[in-house]
Amino acid sequence: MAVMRYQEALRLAMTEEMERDANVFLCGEEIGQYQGTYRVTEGLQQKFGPMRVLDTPISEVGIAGLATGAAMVGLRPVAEFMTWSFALSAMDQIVNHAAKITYMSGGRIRCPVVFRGPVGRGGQLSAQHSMSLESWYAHTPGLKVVAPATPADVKGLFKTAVRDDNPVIFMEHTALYPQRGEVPEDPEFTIPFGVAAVRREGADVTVVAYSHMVGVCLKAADLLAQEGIECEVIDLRTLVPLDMETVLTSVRKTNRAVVTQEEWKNVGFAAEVAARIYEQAFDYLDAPVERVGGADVPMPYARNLERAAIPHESDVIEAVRRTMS
Amino acid sequence: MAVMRYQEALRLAMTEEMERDANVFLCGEEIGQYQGTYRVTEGLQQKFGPMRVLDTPISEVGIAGLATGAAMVGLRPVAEFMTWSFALSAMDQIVNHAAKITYMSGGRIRCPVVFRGPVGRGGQLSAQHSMSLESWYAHTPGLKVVAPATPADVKGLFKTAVRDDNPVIFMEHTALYPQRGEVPEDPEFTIPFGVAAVRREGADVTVVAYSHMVGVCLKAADLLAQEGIECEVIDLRTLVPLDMETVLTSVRKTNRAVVTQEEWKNVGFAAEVAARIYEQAFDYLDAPVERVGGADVPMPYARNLERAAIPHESDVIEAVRRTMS
Amino acid sequence: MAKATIEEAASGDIQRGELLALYRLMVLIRRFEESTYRKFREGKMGGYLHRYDGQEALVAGVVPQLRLPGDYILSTYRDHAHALACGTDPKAVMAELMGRVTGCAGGKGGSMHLIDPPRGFLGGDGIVGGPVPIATGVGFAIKYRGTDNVCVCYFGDGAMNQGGVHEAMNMAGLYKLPILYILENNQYAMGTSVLRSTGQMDFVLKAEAHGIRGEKIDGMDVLTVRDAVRRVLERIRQTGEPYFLEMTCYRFIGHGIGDDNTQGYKFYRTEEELETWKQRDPITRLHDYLIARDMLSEEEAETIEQEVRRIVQEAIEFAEASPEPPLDSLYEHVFVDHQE
Amino acid sequence: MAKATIEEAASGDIQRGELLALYRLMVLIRRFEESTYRKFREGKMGGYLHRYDGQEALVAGVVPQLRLPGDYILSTYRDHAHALACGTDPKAVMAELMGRVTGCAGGKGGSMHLIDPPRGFLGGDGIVGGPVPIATGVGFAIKYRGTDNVCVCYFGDGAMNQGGVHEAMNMAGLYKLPILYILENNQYAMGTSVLRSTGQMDFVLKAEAHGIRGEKIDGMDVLTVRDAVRRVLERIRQTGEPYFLEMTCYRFIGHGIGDDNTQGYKFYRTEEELETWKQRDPITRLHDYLIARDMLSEEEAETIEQEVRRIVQEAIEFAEASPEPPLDSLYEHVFVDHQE
Ligand SMILES: Cc1ncc(C[n+]2csc(CCOP(=O)(O)OP(=O)(O)O)c2C)c(N)n1
Ligand SMILES: Cc1ncc(C[n+]2csc(CCOP(=O)(O)OP(=O)(O)O)c2C)c(N)n1
Ligand SMILES: [Mg+2]
Ligand SMILES: [Mg+2]
Repeated sequence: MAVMRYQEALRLAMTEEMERDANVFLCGEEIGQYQGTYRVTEGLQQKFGPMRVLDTPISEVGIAGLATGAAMVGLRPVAEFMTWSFALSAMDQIVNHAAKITYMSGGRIRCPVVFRGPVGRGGQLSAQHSMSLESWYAHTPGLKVVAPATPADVKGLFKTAVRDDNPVIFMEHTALYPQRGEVPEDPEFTIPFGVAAVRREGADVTVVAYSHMVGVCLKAADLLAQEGIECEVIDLRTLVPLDMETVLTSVRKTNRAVVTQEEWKNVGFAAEVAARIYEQAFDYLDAPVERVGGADVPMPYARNLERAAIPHESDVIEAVRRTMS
Repeated sequence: MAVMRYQEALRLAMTEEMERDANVFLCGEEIGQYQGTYRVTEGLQQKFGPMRVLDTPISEVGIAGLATGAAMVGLRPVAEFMTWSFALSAMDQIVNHAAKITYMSGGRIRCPVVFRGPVGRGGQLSAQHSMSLESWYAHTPGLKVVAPATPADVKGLFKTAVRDDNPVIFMEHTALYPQRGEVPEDPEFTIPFGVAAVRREGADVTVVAYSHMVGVCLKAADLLAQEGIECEVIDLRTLVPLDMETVLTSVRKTNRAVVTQEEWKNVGFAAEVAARIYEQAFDYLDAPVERVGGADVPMPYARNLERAAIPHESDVIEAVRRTMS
Repeated sequence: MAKATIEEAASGDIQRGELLALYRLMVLIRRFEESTYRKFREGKMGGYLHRYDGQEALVAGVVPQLRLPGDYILSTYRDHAHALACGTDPKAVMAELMGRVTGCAGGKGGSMHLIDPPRGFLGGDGIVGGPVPIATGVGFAIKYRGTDNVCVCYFGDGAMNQGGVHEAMNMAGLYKLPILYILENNQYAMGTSVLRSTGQMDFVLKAEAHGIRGEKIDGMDVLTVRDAVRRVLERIRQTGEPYFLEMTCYRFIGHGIGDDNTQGYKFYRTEEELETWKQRDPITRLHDYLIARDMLSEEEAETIEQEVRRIVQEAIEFAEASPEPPLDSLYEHVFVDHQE
Repeated sequence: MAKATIEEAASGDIQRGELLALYRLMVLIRRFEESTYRKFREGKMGGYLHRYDGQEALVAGVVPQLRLPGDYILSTYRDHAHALACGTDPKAVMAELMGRVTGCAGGKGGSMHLIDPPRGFLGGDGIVGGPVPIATGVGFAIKYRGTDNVCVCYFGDGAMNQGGVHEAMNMAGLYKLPILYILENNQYAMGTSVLRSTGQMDFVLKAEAHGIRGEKIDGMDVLTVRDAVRRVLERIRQTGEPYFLEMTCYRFIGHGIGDDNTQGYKFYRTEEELETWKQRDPITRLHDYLIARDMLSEEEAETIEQEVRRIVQEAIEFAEASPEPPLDSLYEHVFVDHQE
């Protein structure tokens, strides 16, 4: 184990996978000579050269197409979107091509591509730079969707993503990049998809989260513990495949659930998790499942409005209290 | 009242609105000289000329941008996507521009644009041509989302869409185009957004639908009535704004609900409706809300597989029965 | 020579053999396409149906020049001809069009998504412009691996107006990727004449704007196509740089099943225009060329005709006798199970 | 003349007055930008901060030539200068950058989304290439209404690689829309030199490929820009056709706040290169030109400097004294309430 930042753990995972498999290459805007907008790929072009760390023009369709096409003929591309908000123009390549080619070809083509990048929410980036849209990707059959919350997870899940023979949507978070944690140094350390982690045990309420919301929920749980409410905080880690078993086991114990997400609440991923909890544990529920999500507004720039648009500890705390009342 | 096809009612609505307001114009691929891929715009270029019925190159980004930009300076564009599946490349213009400009400008710009087109599901169009993705649009703040199920509704709702000062996603359905129904001839006939219609009254189970699923659910309800189960079928008409009141009133009466959608089930719109029913009528529910949706697979071509991937009367019937058991 | 099959001819005289093979391939494509229309009308197929009648030279002049497997081909939804030219069994193509489990995509893809990876055919694509960004990745993979292979990417005149095509071509020009772009300029995108779809009609200039050399050639003449492509492929293999060929051609039938020859085209093209182009039918042209040079007799032509009709008929019988995919395969292939 | 304000000069000698106004505008932009950096570092602003230092001639030579309102302007996230040139109150610009309710977008837009519709400024845009498709619609609306107005659309060299830009330019070329495209070729897109982003460096050719005429001019010289733009605007108003101007320029500072002058640029450009371009500073150049022709004295220059600094200082004070938007406005403006 070594203590490192989320960002460094991700870079380490990239380095290890590129060393392990010569078919793995990275592409994206400013990832090479500039060393990455968020320094995730720092030093990698120097180490692996310009073909394996490919700087691209600002052409999201082209980037997604390049990665998808290369994957279709056996390379293992890792394409970066500078932030996930910029993937919107590439949606046709991601959804109509990468996600579908295996199915459309009756399994004759595999498409082992990783699309990765940060979610840039927070920091007053305003309306066009603050989306994650994981619910869109999770809605689309053929895409796996991963949203790691810790340095160890970002390493282990990234390695699994690279080794997976299917297209993977890999969402990081700028607010997590600087966070530190213990990370296994074993280059064979991977974390399987579809296995949620119980980050905190508790008997009173199940709190479900992923990505940045895991930390928010853990802080909320600490505060609630002071007033005697014990939350069980579950980190989904991967949205597709989704580990409902861990969630349901917890809900059958606590009889209450709060599902959280940072992105817009309406038709968001939390609605799916909530619906499944009801469908699969209806008789165990003592209260309606609460959803915590971002305000359904384009992200405003002003600091106070932005703060109000993003869910915080206090929102989780209130939701937990509602399930208890 | 006159009896006409859904397609004709839509064309009539277009004609009336273009006659009423010189700022209204249509743009899209093959809508003019070719008279529309599905003949929706038949005769309109002949009538209104090439500037008001603008044929475009196959440039979905350009079309969405043209419509959005023209709306920003006061015209009232109606942009057609030949099918909604092709809107994927235009996602950045729709979501990052049309949907957000009013908010980003602090209300200083309005963007009265209608994006319309058919959902092409059914008919073995296979994976890339069979999406509707209404859950994506409904997830996005700043877009209104409309999915009419009848000839009268397509007329009344389209006129409201054109007159609305906000961007509207208007989803038709190829399978509905030939369907006939009574349509008010009054050129001032409009249907307000956010008002669901109870298409069939019933005391046992509330069945929620929109677009093509309304007809499917009505047929299912007829069959169920033969065995003594009375469904109340609610046509949402608009997904944003969403008329939960009508749904809740019904659920409080029936204590059971089935929510349907044709598109992929996972993280689909039905999850949101189901979550809201639980949140707002938890104590009235005698059974978990059932969801009926499309199979979570890219649409297969083979006739038998396609049939299996789309929800039918039998799926609704089974879901209703599950809520009763 | 009267009863010589193409194979025999090929072994005796390579030049003549190759010519006869081209001829036979074009006839196969034409008869195959004609049969699909009948089968569609019989209700045996669904979806759209985009035929290649009139454009045969664009694949017959190209695909036999490739090294398959090794080189790669990407095409549009108008892809039956490409599959046949790559050597995909006509039975598997027909079965795919009928949505049968024996189809080249197991019945899941259909007409727009024919595919045959072992033969280098990476598939059709239902999205206009869609294959061009994909080709960038295929070209990149070739360069990454350092071979002298080529990726051939077909797309239509209408597709030239898709932004992704420009992003992709710019990247190919920048990175110098071994891609041969073939613009199937059949004058129309559905009902839209090129006259009404582009701000500027010289498509080669659009490639040059991204640093890609190109030229415009007569796509109604298979020998012109063949010669140009041989020269250009050689160049790409040597330099590793992309090249753009605009091939002028014409589709003899409507865009798809919703616009079949019976009526739809009347909105956008005239009977006279169609007839003028039919004078340049690539099959007739090669036929007359071969006859004039005594390389083909009418008898031999008839033999080829019969042979091809038999192949098409067998394909139909095979497809019709094949079962639909099992219902429990619905969820199969959403993901590949294997993981490294 | 020593104490003449620009306004006085303008009334006395139109030529000189205009020149002084250009000079003053460029100085205002430079001082304004410098102040935003300080305020950002003080924590008064958030997000990114894309400054225009060095590129002033691209707006000063253009915007005063427009008929506002009537004509329209669209720009990128590097948009402070465009707002100021349109005549948006510097107070409202600064307040927007600080996220205050008095900002030109009520504090909801921020640095990348300055806007001033009554003055024809349709806003900045955070998406690279984003404004170009929008401009097609604005140009179309002008044509639809039949006026001789023009839509000016700014975008960067990096944006030239966005597909939507090509779709939009092709449509403008096809429909002949009155759009003036201004390519702000400042040599870099973030850390990517144009040498590493395009398959072919002649950007004018990329416009011509879509049927749009264009030329490349020196964007470091405001008088060159002004003359070209006057001529081109005249042409657009008369013909209704689009035009493309590539303006060569250079940004003197980093791309944004994450790459400020202190360090980031070292990954992609040298001190020497920067210094060479600074020799061509458009402000110094006009200053020296005016001094050499006795149209400006050092005293007058200092007066302008003071005047501008006062304006910037007042803008800062105004913004800092303004409240944030009320919390209950969070859900306001998601939709416009009004309905026809
Ligand atoms: C992105 C997208 N937009 C629209 C369509 C509908 N469509 C299918 S084919 C076609 C015309 C394409 O014309 P062209 O590229 O010239 O190819 P051709 O059909 O002539 O071979 C259109 C508009 C589509 N499939 N994809
Ligand atoms: C679609 C999209 N991709 C990436 C970005 C991130 N980004 C912001 S500015 C920029 C560079 C743009 O360069 P250029 O167009 O030359 O304009 P300049 O910044 O030089 O004025 C990039 C990559 C973005 N905002 N939008
Ligand atoms: Mg064509
Ligand atoms: Mg630049």
